[in-house]
Amino acid sequence: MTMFYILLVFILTGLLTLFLGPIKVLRNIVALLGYLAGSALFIYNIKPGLIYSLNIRVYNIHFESGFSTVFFGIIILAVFLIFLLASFHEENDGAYYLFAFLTLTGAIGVLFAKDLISFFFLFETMSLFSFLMVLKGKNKNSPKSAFKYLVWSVFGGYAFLFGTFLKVYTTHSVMIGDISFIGGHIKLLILLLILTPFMVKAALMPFHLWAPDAYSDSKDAFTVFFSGGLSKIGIFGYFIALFKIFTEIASKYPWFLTVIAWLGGITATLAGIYAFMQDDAKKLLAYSSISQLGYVAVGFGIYTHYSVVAAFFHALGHAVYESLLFLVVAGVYYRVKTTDLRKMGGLIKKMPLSFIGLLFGIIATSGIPPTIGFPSKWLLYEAVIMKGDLLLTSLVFFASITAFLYSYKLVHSIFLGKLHKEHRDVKEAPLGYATGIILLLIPLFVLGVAPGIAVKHIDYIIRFYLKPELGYNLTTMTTPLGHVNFPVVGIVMVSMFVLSLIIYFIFGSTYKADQTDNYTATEAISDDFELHYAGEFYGFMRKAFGRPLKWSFEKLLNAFLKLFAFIGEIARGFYMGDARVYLFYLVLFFSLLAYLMGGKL
Amino acid sequence: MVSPILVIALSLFFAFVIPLLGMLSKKLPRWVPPISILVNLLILLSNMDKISGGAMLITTAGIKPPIAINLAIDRFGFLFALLIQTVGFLLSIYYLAQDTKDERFYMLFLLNILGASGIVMTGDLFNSFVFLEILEISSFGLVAVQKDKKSLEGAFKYMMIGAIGSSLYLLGIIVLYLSTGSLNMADIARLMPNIPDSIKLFAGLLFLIGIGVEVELFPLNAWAPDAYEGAQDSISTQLSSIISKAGIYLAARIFFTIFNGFYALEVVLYLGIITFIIAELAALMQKNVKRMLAYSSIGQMGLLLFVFALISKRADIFIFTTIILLALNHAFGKGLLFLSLGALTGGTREYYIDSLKGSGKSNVLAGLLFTMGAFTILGMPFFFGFWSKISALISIMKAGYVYLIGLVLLVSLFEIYYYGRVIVNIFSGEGKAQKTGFIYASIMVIFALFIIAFGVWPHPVFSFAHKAAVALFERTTYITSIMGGM
Amino acid sequence: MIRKIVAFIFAFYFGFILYSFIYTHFPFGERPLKGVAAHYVEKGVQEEGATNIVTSIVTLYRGFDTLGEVTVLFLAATGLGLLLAGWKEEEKEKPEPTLIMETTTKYLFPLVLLFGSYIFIHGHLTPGGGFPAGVVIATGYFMMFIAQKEFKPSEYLLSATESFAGTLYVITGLLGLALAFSFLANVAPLGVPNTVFSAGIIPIIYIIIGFKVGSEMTGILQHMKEV
Amino acid sequence: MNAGHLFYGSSVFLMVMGVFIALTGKHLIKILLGIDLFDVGLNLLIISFGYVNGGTAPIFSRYPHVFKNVVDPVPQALVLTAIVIGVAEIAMGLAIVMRIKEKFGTCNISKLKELKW
Repeated sequence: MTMFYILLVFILTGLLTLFLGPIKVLRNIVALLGYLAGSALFIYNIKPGLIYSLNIRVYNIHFESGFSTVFFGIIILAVFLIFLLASFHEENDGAYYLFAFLTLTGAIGVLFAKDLISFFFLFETMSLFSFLMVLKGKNKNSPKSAFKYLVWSVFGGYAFLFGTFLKVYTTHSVMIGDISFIGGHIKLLILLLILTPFMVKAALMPFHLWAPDAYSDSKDAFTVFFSGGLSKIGIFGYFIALFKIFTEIASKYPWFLTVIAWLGGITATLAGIYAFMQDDAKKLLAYSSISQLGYVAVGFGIYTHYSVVAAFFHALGHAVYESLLFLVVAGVYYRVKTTDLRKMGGLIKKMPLSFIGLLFGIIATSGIPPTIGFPSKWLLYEAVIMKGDLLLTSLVFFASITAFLYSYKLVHSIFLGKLHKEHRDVKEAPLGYATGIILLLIPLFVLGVAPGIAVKHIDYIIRFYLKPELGYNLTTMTTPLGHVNFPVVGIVMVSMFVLSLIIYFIFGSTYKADQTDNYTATEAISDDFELHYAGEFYGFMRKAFGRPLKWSFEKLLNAFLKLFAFIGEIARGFYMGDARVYLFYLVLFFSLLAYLMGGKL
Repeated sequence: MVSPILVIALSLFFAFVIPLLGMLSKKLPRWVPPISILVNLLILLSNMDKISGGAMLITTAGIKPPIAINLAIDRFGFLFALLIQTVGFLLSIYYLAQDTKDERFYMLFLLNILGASGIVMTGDLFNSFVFLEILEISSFGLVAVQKDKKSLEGAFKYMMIGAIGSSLYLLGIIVLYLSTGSLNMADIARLMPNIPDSIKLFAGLLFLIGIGVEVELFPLNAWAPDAYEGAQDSISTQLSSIISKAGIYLAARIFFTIFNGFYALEVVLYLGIITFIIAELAALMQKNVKRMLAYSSIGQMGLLLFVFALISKRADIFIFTTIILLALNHAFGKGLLFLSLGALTGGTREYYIDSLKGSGKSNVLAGLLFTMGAFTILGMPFFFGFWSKISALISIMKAGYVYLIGLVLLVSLFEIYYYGRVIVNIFSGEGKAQKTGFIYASIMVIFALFIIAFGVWPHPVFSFAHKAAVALFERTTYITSIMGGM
Repeated sequence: MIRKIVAFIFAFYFGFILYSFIYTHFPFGERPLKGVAAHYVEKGVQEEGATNIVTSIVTLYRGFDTLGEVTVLFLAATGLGLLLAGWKEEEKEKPEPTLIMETTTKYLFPLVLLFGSYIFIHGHLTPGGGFPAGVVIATGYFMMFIAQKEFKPSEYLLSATESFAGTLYVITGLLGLALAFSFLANVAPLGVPNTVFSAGIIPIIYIIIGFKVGSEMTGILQHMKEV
Repeated sequence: MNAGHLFYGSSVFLMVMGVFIALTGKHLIKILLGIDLFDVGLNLLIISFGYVNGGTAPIFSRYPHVFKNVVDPVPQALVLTAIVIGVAEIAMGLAIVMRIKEKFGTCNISKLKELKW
């Protein structure tokens, strides 16, 4: 029953904020209180193993909570808190919170669902209201991006529904349960169909087309939740599909897993390349988010105990640092009103906290200890190497390189280099953003040093399905390849950093200049001249990769769309005659049927 | 005891009285439809618990059927009557707020509602033809009432197909009369096993065409986009929410109760899915939003008919529950869409997608309501459409066409595409500021409330629909309750 | 041309199917009276008191249909009025009626009206009834429209007659509901068959219908004429 | 050639002609007349269905002396209704056509091309 109440609390909070109308402060407070009430209910009452069902005449809604529910629920709720903190400073209205809370309802509800129809209901709720959220977005392109997002997510949802019905038809059960025993290859079709919406949500290529636009064109605060929170539903779905629905996938269709792993690898790499070619901070982050989610798919594709642990942990890490990065960019946008990397620079002194947040965010993204990005990457590399697929291994490693590249571009373009004139009076991001940054920095380090806290929980989720191979305690992990102690690695890393800093201070020659100084050698240039290196950042890379990437999946899709449009035109032609033609259809219809009946008359 | 025949008798009385009232005052006639329909609703509701199990028999001329005409209201017909009167009531309130209209318009409107209620209440085949004609002729008038090029052309096309279609319907009735010697639906249904198959086939064909025109079945539906586009918005609402529903009732009554699913349903099965696919494809690239809605309406009706015809593959009450849910969803959803589209255009009758740009921003309420209507047609959660869509898919699965679900969902994806396109368009860019009148807005809000209330808590609707479906499903109960224990 | 040929082929195919069907299944004149028809013929006179069985079917057994039918006509009249309302008058040269026409119609008109009344009053005894009577009356008016230039019946009166007759019809039906618990029940005394004052409410209904149809058809003609 | 061929044949012929005219006519009024012809043919057909060999009209003018052999009265009653309905339909159609003539300036059906897109 609690599960139902939690959802109810969120829905009611949304409705209440809608009716509070024009009073912003009240709205914010109610939203926060409602959120706190709901999350308190969740954290104190939701234990694995709860069951609840509700009968509405023809359908029964079945809820169940498991370890995965708690794991993903806490991630999503935490990210939602960050979103709330940021949205206090956003332009918001009643509908904004209504949509946000209904999205949250859907996202949390999906975790509870035990039967596929409820799952679909809540999944669609989530898609629908996040679509409305994007539609309300911040710029002219938002409606278009929202449209793309809607079509893609409904495509996924319908595939899921088709899969559901195939499953119900073949197994006579609507519950989320095993389909491995079904004869024939229909089970693979069911799996594929059920997996589709999650691949869409987790933006696995080639289902990622909506993601960059939708991420970058939604409101900044919402992007935090969108990328950090909602994509986790995709990961949750991988877990549901590959472990709960098709338990024997590894023995029956190993190649299917390989395909997923490869898709993940390709996603990680290609999205990384796309990322460093972007000139818009949010687009860059969107691609970075997609790229990171690719790693998760790799983890699931390899399908060993520690690879899946890595995938889950990476999802957790993704939630932390991706939210952090988007939050920082949202704060910067709040102050400088742009996300165009070419129009920023040198904000380090104006917004030091944001800088620190972004810095550690990108450090985590690149997987450097002692942050949360390191344990998962480490495990994942080991898993890839153990699998012995050299090509995939090199792909994944290459993807990490792109992560360095775009991370650096981000931090350089926003915070380093020359300060723009119009940004002289910029202040630090306001309280909500700052609180969010600090709140996110805590797990970023804590889980980086002591990943055991989370790994223990992840292990509970999957140990039922996979043979435990990973040894761990609070701060260490043991794999077939070796043993790692995270605090030690972290200390080594930090001391290396300190060492190099000392060397730099002793031996480096520095010249102190104002942030707006035009530091040219001999030529005299006026102060207005922009010398910040941001416009053609990685221009050589663009030259190298740009042309092959021109051919895109999007074009193929457009061709398909044109085909349907053509068929539609033909169908429409039927309705373009005059009255006599319509009468002719009638007579023709009569004659045809009479002819078909033939001798029976 | 208030006899439900008063629903028809009093509506007629009120319609006849309108000219007399019009002589007294120009303001009076517009109050007649709301009052009349409200009275009808009260009469219907007072009979609600009297209708159980089989059909409620109401004789005319004091003589038992099949000798005289009788009304036969079972739960299925009652539900449709209630639906028709409810939508009619809302629309009559809407007309109350409209500016100076010829008083004769109200008569036409009232008679249109009357015709639809007559169809769903009558127990006599020829009587249903008379009511069908009342419905059709008043519809031609209502479609043409705008008196501009588009509406006249739409009305003419509708008239032409409708006239021939209903003539063939009459011929079908006569064929059944000649072979059974009766015009009473229950009596004919009782005598049906005695009729040779070849006559059944031919009569089925004639009925298929006659009803097919009303329910917008594939090759007979070409008039529909034109009539929908030509008519003014409230009349389009009426066409999709009331008139096609009466057609659905008639289809169920004739093809199931009378023909007992013989032959014609199998044709409907194929034609239904073809209608669905072709109409949705045609809507895909449609630039005129109103015409797009018309295609979508046809498509929904096609899906409904397809699901209905599944009964010939598997006898299951659930299938009938589903068609009731689909019909309710279509009635309220499409009604809301047409009305809110009218509000978005601000009465300019400019329906092109480009001219609607930004209208949802200047008229937020109408934009949101349009979105809600689209969502319920698309079957989004928290809207009634979700339940009806899922039920439709379950019905298809129960009948064993599980792979067709994929097809239906694929075609539904087209729906998402074209509705999404419109929604995105009305919320982007800047539009001219327009206002919607209070009454207009509240009518739309009531439509939307129905959709959301049914969507959030579908339990009562399910049980109501289920009972209605049972009433339709048990045709022997229907027959014996009319004809006595024969 | 091709269009015509195709249309010809399909129209004839339609006719062929229809004809072969009815000819095999319902051979002309060989169908015995059965079902309700047999009942009407055998019991009709006792039950309703009208010697014209068709009349008792039209007004009583299937009186509800007739009410609908009257409604359809009413609908057509109002719909026509609605569609043609606000027509821009064009000055057209209308042919001048000759003196013979003018004089004859003046004297013929009352006779036609009388004939019409005769038909609807004797509807339950002889062929005819309210509908033909109404059309006959309308013919009288039509004559006048053509022959008399200045003839113009009051639209007010026409409309009032129409509405009043309609409401009376419904009230007659409701009377049956009130007195015999059935709409349109024959509550008046049946009388002796084959006399004018017999058959209960049938003559009343036919008189109402006569007035109604007459005024409606006249109204339609007048609308058409004014255009 | 018996009476059946004559009655059925002529009424079906009228219906066929009606459909043919409605399918090929260019003028709107012509098309309406085609529809009317169809209706008339149908009504005749229905009347002919009611015929009983050697039957007389179902009017018992010499009551209580009752003829046993009368034609079926029901189709006649139905046709009465159908005729009136046909009239109403045609009247409505004519009104629409008159307005079309006013707005489009033509009665040629192939010029009615407002509703396409």
